[in-house]
Amino acid sequence: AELRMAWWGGESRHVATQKAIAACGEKYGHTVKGEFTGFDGYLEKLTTQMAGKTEADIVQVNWPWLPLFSKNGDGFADLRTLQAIDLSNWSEADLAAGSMNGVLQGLSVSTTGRVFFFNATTFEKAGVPIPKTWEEFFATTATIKEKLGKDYYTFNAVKETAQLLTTLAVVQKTGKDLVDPETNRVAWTPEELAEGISFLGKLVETGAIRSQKEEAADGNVNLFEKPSWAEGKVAGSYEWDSTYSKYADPLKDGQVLTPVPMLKLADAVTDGVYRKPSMVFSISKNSKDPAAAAQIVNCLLNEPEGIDALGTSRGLPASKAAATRLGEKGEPEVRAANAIVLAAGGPTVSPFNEHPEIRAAFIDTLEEYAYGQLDAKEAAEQIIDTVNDVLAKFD
Amino acid sequence: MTEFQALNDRVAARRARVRLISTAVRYVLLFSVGFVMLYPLIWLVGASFKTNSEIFSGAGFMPANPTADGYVKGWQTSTPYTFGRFFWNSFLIILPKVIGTAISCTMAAYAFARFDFPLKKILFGSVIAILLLPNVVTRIPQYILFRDLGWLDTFLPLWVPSAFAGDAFFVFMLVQFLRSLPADMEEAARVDGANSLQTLVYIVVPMLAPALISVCLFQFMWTMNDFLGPLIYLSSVDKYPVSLALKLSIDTTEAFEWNRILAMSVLTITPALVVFFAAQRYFIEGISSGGVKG
Amino acid sequence: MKGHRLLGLGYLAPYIIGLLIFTAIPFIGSFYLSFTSYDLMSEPRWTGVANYERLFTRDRTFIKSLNVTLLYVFITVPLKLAFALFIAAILNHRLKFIGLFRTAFYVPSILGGSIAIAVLWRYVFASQGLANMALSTLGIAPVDWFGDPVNALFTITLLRCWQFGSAMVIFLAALQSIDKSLYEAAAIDGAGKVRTFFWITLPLLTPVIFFNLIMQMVQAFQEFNGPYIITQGGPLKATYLLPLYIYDEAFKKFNMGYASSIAWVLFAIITVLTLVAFWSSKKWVYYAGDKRS
Amino acid sequence: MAKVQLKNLEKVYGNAFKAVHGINLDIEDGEFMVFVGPSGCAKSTTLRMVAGLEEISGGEVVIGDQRVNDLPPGKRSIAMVFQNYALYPHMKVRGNLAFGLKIAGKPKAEIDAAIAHVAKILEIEPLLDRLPKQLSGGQAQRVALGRALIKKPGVFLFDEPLSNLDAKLRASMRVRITDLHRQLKAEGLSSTVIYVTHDQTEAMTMGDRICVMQAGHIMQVAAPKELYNRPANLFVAGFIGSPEMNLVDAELVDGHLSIGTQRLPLGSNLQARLSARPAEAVLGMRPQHLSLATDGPAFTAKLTNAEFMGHEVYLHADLEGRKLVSVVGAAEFEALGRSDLIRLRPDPRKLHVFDKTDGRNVSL
Amino acid sequence: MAKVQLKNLEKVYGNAFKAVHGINLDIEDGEFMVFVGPSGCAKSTTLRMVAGLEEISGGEVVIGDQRVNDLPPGKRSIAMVFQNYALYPHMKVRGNLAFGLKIAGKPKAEIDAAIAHVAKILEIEPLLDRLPKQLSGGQAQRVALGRALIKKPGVFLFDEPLSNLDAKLRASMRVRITDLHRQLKAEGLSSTVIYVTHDQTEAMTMGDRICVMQAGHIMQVAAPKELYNRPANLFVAGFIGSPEMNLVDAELVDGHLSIGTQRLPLGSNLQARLSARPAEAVLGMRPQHLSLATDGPAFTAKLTNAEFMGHEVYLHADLEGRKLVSVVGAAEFEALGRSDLIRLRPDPRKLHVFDKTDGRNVSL
Ligand SMILES: Nc1ncnc2c1ncn2[C@@H]1O[C@H](COP(=O)(O)OP(=O)(O)OP(=O)(O)O)[C@@H](O)[C@H]1O
Ligand SMILES: Nc1ncnc2c1ncn2[C@@H]1O[C@H](COP(=O)(O)OP(=O)(O)OP(=O)(O)O)[C@@H](O)[C@H]1O
Ligand SMILES: [Mg+2]
Ligand SMILES: [Mg+2]
Repeated sequence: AELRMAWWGGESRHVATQKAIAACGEKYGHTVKGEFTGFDGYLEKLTTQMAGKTEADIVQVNWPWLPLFSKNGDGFADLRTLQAIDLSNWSEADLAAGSMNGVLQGLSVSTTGRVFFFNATTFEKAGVPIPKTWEEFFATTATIKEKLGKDYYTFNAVKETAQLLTTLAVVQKTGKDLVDPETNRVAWTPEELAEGISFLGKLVETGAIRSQKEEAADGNVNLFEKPSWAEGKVAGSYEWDSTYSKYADPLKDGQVLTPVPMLKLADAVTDGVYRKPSMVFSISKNSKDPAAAAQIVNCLLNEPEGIDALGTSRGLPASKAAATRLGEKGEPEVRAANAIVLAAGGPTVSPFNEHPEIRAAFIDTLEEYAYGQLDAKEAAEQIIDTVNDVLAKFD
Repeated sequence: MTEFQALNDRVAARRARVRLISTAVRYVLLFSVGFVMLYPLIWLVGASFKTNSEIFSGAGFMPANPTADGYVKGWQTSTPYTFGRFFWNSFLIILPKVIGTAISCTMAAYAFARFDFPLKKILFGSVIAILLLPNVVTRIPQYILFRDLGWLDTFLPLWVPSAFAGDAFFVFMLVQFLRSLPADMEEAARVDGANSLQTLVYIVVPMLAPALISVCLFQFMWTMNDFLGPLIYLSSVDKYPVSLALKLSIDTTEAFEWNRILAMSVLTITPALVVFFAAQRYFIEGISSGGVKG
Repeated sequence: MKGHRLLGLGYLAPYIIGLLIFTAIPFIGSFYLSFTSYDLMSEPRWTGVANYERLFTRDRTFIKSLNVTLLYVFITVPLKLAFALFIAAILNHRLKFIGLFRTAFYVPSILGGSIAIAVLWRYVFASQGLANMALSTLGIAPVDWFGDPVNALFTITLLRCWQFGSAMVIFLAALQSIDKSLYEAAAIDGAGKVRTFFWITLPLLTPVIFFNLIMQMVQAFQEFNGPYIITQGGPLKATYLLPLYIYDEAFKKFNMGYASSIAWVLFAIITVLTLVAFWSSKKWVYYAGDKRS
Repeated sequence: MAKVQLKNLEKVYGNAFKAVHGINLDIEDGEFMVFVGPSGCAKSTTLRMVAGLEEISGGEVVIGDQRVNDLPPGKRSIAMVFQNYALYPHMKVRGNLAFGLKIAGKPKAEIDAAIAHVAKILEIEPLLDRLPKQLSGGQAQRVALGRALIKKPGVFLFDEPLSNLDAKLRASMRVRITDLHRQLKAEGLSSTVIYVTHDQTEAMTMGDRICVMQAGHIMQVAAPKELYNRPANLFVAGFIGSPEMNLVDAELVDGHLSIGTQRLPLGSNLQARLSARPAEAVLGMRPQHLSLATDGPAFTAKLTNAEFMGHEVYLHADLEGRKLVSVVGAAEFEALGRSDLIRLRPDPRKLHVFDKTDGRNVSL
Repeated sequence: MAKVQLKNLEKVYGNAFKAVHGINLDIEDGEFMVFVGPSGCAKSTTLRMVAGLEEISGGEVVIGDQRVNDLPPGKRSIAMVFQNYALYPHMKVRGNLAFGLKIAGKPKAEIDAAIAHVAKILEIEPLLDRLPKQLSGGQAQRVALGRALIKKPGVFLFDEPLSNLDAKLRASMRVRITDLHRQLKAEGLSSTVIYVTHDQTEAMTMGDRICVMQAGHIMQVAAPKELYNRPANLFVAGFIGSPEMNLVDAELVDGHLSIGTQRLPLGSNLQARLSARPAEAVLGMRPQHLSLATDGPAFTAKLTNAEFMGHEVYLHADLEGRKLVSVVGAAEFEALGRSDLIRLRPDPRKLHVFDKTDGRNVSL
């Protein structure tokens, strides 16, 4: 059959994926045409295509978009009905994460999560060890600022990183994800959230991170583009495990970036890891030949031809078959970071954490908090109200 | 007499000095504004020869270790095609679009400026209305329209509307320009036996040339830069124009190589700049006279 | 001469066909959508004026965004026009390299959309960027260009003013077409440079000022790229212009119906302001008036 | 045969303004007809209806034997020369000349021959490869003339072709055009001309006949001499002749002429010549017919201004509030000496009397 | 006192083009001085140096007793009327008149009074609330005049103020301006006028004195009559007078005048009048002094064209390839009957002889 597959990505992913679809296409006698672009505009294009029912047969979907495209589990083909896919390669958790309303809508390609990266060189220079708990962290921060200078920061948190840090703090305290799957409402009390927000505030007060305003003043430049990061003056961040190289590469003069397990609060009940499928493959419900598409998807994720060609271009694969086959391939630090993510504990993360409106509610409110327009309590209430409103639409 | 001469000389000298100062002030101002205007372009070209880490080390434009890496790698692209292919696609989109725009907008402008017909006011009103409407919202209905026409993944949606004088701005501009031209030559042509079409082709179009050139230039540059249109309507990579190809390697969640992007940006704007510099005289004449007659 | 009327329609045929098919249908379509709830995935659901009601009664973001937009337009347009006029006035002297300058000043308008420009722009206005470096050499304290909500909008405005080329070119052409003898008459009447500018030049430029005003206003109301690329609407939504809001609603939040209603409100505002401008122009625009043969 | 006939020709503009009020005029083949009249009297409108550039609202235009109301301009066998030349700015002179023939699909050789011929007649050979903007006014005018000539039309239409030229050039182009017309006629070519101008000198010197128009009406059609000597009405009398005819309220009683309080016996019996006896009369005297009287009866007037014209002097005088102009020889004026008062005597044989109510000349 | 003196006045344009070559001219207080000359002869440049609109490259301009080289135009006590009126198009007539006074900071009452006064003189009261575009040419010209008058300047400068008007209006404005000048003078106001025109009729009729210029040099400065009757050189002779003086190569031998192969005895001894004996002579005969001869000796020429001017006829004739123009009375021409050949006799007392090499009039 003639199939189309759409994805976003960078250079290496494009090359790998084209190879993979060629190989899998040949294997099953299908021709698969790749439609790919950068991340910018991909959502808009997919949205338009979904509205026009003209999306590709196989679509790479960002996991948080699932509720947008398939609120009731009917946006894409039901993958469980497609024989060709060997679902045994995924854990129940992965399958659950790819389901909407109980219908399997997307197959997790890889699992990703946030980990802490610290610039070991900077810590060494200040003669302090890399912290393991938040308490140590604050102490270390004080030492570094004292020894190396006020313009040294130990951490970085802007935009969604700020949201996820707040989330981390709350989850560690409460052991609950933002959304209660039972009620489909915010699981946290305003007080709990307020405490998380205050934690963020404390990071600023102690000089661990730069204030939101200072970040904005620099034009909200990406961390890896900042000269201060490259020079080690920002010594740590909380990032996706798969992005290790992006942050490690710009570092100058042989500085070393190390992935570190979750820092924990003294009274933490869990690691609070934010772990999720990084992206999923879905099959269009408008596909003329879903069976053929399923064959290709299975080939890409579970069969040697696909696995070999794709390699780690989408992170370390979630499929067991692929994980086994790839073995120790891939950068060791990325593997280490991924291992940390997989090992850490925490509640199941709901895709609503990254729902655009919910994310906007967090970022906007945290910004107001950072600019001193709200106190932590008010901010917490505002976030919870807004989030609940959004969630209500999905009842 | 000599006293005379001396006086004259003194006065002339003072006047020359004042003039010199005033001129100097003007030039300093103009040069500094000009520098600010052009700096981005200079920076862009300079940065495209920098290494990735150097790009972010400051706003200077001189590369410390010049490298053409960005160009070499960028040209290869991550696809089976080189950048040349994408230029060719851009060309395939731009050529019919520019030609279609020029022809259809000229016809529309000719009708509005030189003929009387029923509903003229309303139709001209529609030109203005299109000008005012934010285009974000018509995108989805338009997409569905083209889907129903079966034009997705072809170049048609990109240039057919333009070929039907869909770019209200150009129609408006040409109408303004044409209104400022006397109709005598056209009457002379009619007396010479030319019908209205011949008059349009042989007389009006040549006189409209400056405005038409700027229309073509604008259309050229806008189309070259247009990203959303091709993104939405084209799915096959082998049909991508350069604007889209430029974004191929930009995945904001993964690392990306800036110098390659900047290098390709330079290549992307080069045609527009070349065309602009080549035709700037007509271009400026065109837009200015199109605008003067409010 | 009869049939002339139909001939005109004949030449307009492509436009009319295009208008009916490619413009009118989506136009009406979006108007319809503005009365529906439409998430793109399921069929639009008719909700009457609910969208509009929500806009004007409950949507704080809309009000904020509307305010920002109006502020932006009312700052950008005069500033850009004034700057364009200022440069045009300087160029309007027998100087060498006029063509060169004119061309150089136009270049930003061409570069416009390039992402590289956005990147550079961030560097220029970063807290330790070029702009602040330049200010500090002049002994002026550094400015928080992006971090401060008020400044951020202004910085976006600067970006737009930087693209003053086409307005300037139009001004320049108009300036050059002013009859020199009017200046001479004023000189003989004893008017100095300043008074000549304000009493003679400026009134004579009102038609192009008006033209530029309308054009720039329409453009400013539809500004998207600047805030989208550089500030993403922040900080504190200080640069969250309506088109950005519409875009977010439509393609990030999938509220196409709601987005349509905002767009139509924006359309209405632009139209009303344009009409007001036209109406008021009778009072302040001096029309040369065609000397009919 | 290129007679032109206007029959009850009317023009109503879109704004319901009636510019031409049913004109009737026959122009003979080969005739040089001049339309003259003040600005806005619809000369151009009429001409443009003949050309086919303006829709005809009523009546008809006949060229040769054909009713042309519905023919496009290109089919009417006419050529037109415009006031501002209307040369195609993007074509060389050669291209301008060739355009009409090219449109008509003439072979290249024929076109070239025609261009060579016309260029020779008009002495524009050296200009053939220039663009219009590289031409002086007079040259451009000749090229415009060439563009008309080359088509060998039945009728030439001119709309104030000389009014953009300066006085000297105008005088020489005037002669050139009439010469050309004579030459065409001599060659037996169709050469009817309709020539629009607001300059009475051009009208007088160029036209075989002159059609004087006012506000969309024809006031008089006649040969120049006739117009000058026997103007049919006040309007024509005032319009034709330079300086303008003196027109004053006057009384004619018992062989005497009274202006204001002054009374003058007329040698001839002017009254006898009158075809009617108007309740109020306006007296017309051409400045040339109002001479300085050294002796005998005369009007006494105050000299207000004397314009020295070389051979002649224009005397501006004030006769009890009425302004009069008299043209006298320079020598004669010289002889007068410095004086504030002058004595003026009209030539009774050259006086015109008009009925003030309808303007009709009752002394023809 | 508003004498104007130009002393060694020079103008070199930026492109090193020398437009004015050291002019010396004294203009008396109250004098009406006309600058006349062909296009490009630097009339405007000179005037504009007086006005202060053009930088003075050398020499000086004195107005009254003050050297004004370095004064801005507004301070020179001058007013100027421009060819295209240069009315401020965005101001009503009233505003146009008031502008200069407002700039000078005059109180409103005074300005209003001045406007009323000037408007009355120029009969523009009903126009005060119109915009310039609502004015006809003549009205606009009067407003421009008013704008100059209202300032009560020492010197009025006019740069071809009438050349945009049609013939009739020009004639009447001509008179109006000279009347106005006389009136100002009578009121004892400063009223020196420098008036630039390229129209010799205007120059002749308006000027107290005329300064004929060519290519940045003064050719002759004299009263109109002097200029007409005794042109100092070929240039002035050809420029002044309408129609132009006939200038032909001729030989004067033994009291006989030869043109081409024809030879004519002169009654008077023209030769005796000559101040020099040029190697090559150019003969000048005004058309008015070349009359139709019914009998006696005369030149025979071919009549090529006759322009009927009402009272007179301009005869264009060809004398062995030389074009001659003669002005004759209409009646005289009538009497001639249809004929191709005419006999022309110059008036020997009015003949001018020029030295072809330097153009000097040797017959003065
Ligand atoms: N397109 C038009 N619409 C309405 N009225 C018009 C139009 N064209 C001309 N007129 C009017 O018709 C009348 C005659 O105009 P026309 O141009 O024929 O005059 P004209 O005799 O040629 O004058 P001029 O000597 O100024 O050229 C004028 O009153 C004019 O205002
Ligand atoms: N700004 C200038 N730069 C260079 N040359 C000039 C300039 N202005 C005028 N000239 C030249 O100086 C000479 C005199 O010009 P000017 O305008 O004084 O002539 P004019 O006698 O007024 O002619 P016209 O009758 O056409 O108005 C001309 O040869 C003209 O080309
Ligand atoms: Mg006309
Ligand atoms: Mg001049």
